[in-house]
Amino acid sequence: MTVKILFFAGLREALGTGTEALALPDGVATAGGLRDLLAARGDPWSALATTRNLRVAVNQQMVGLDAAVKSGDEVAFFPPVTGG
Amino acid sequence: MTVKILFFAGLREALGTGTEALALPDGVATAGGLRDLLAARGDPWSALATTRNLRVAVNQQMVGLDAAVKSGDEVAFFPPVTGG
Amino acid sequence: MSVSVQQADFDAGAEIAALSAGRDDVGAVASFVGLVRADKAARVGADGTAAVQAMTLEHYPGMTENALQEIVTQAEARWELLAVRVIHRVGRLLPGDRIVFVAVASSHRGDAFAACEFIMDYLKTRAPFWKKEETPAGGRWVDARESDDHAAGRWDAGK
Amino acid sequence: MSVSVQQADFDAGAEIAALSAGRDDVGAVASFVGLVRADKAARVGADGTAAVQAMTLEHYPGMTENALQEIVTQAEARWELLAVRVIHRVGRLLPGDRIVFVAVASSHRGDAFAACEFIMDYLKTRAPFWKKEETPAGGRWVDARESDDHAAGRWDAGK
Repeated sequence: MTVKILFFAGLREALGTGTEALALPDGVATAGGLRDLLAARGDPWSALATTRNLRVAVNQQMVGLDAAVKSGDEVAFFPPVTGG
Repeated sequence: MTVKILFFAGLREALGTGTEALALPDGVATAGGLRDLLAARGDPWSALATTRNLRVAVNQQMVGLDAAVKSGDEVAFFPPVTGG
Repeated sequence: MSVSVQQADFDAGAEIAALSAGRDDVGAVASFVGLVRADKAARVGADGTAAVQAMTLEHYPGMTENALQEIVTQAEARWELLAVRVIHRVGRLLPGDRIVFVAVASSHRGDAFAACEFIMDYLKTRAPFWKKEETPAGGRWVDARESDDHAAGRWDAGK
Repeated sequence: MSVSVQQADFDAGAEIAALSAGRDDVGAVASFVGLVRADKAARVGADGTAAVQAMTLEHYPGMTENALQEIVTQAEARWELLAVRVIHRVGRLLPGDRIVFVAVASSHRGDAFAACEFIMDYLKTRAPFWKKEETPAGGRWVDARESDDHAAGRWDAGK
């Protein structure tokens, strides 16, 4: 079982990808932990750490970075929304 | 020179007329004075005294009953408005 | 700004589109359509039939148009508006018929919403229109509602 | 209630009419249309040309529709509503194009206005859409605005 990770808007462009499937390593149990894991890959992934007011959704619900993440979840990272 | 008097809605129906031209008698100088003069005619004109929250417009501007009225003016009496 | 008092129905979509046609600075159009309600519960129709079968709207020709213009001018002084359209129907209308239309175009939605609601609140208490309902029990002139005075009064408090 | 995320344009008049079609209890329909502004002054077009030449809207398929439904459900819990319609366009749009439509039908105008503005305020801050502008200087993602957070926050204070 993996985690499906999605990126949107400016973050998607900065990373050069909109989606990734990742086997969740031991010790990563929150959205914030996953963000840190990805950002530690270095450029361009550090954009995950530098994006202002980074938002996260787990299973399509907006949550805080302390929200739990487990295998099978869909986790999305994106900048603040600007619709309407 | 006369005053043109208009009545609307329920008041118009109660009086059986929508308009009247009247030579303003000496001593009648306000909308309230004109209202009292007309109401003193007895039924059905007393409706001018009994209509709840009677409104008055002089020259098509809503005013208070103490507003001045002079020959040549257009004076309208009506119940509170209910449009929209 | 444009104000109409008319017997004819109107096309809300065409009116909304007209406010931003040929210009690229309109970001927001807030609008309102008021309709004739059958008003089942509130009135005489205890048998469950629609209590209001029709409605006739009377106005004060000349003064009504001026009052609407004045209300729009006040709205334009309070908010940054790009275009305003007000249409009010008169004559006999049936349940479900449109009565009134207000649309306000602005660069920003806050101004458009506030001005649209302001115009409706002021129209309800300051524009000379009167409604007479036809019910199974006969005709009755609609009473002015205190809630409308309250709604209009909110804007005086510098909300 | 009905929520759509689509590339196609919409007909505001037809949507407004649909909310009260075949019923006689709707007294008020408040609606909002948001449009693409060229936004001359604020951006890079110091030469006076329209700074925003086009705009592309991205969304999160699935989550976006769910977020809009949830916002409408919240509005229905707060006010007495009879029907709600939300349409948000995605893809590439030009200045003057319609982006978003919200319409709310109620028996009373106060509920219709409040719910319509509430849905727009929440949509602006909680529905996953992102705008990228095309300008003479290149593409740029639109920044979220604090004024939108403020507008949405008003409703939490129990206004």
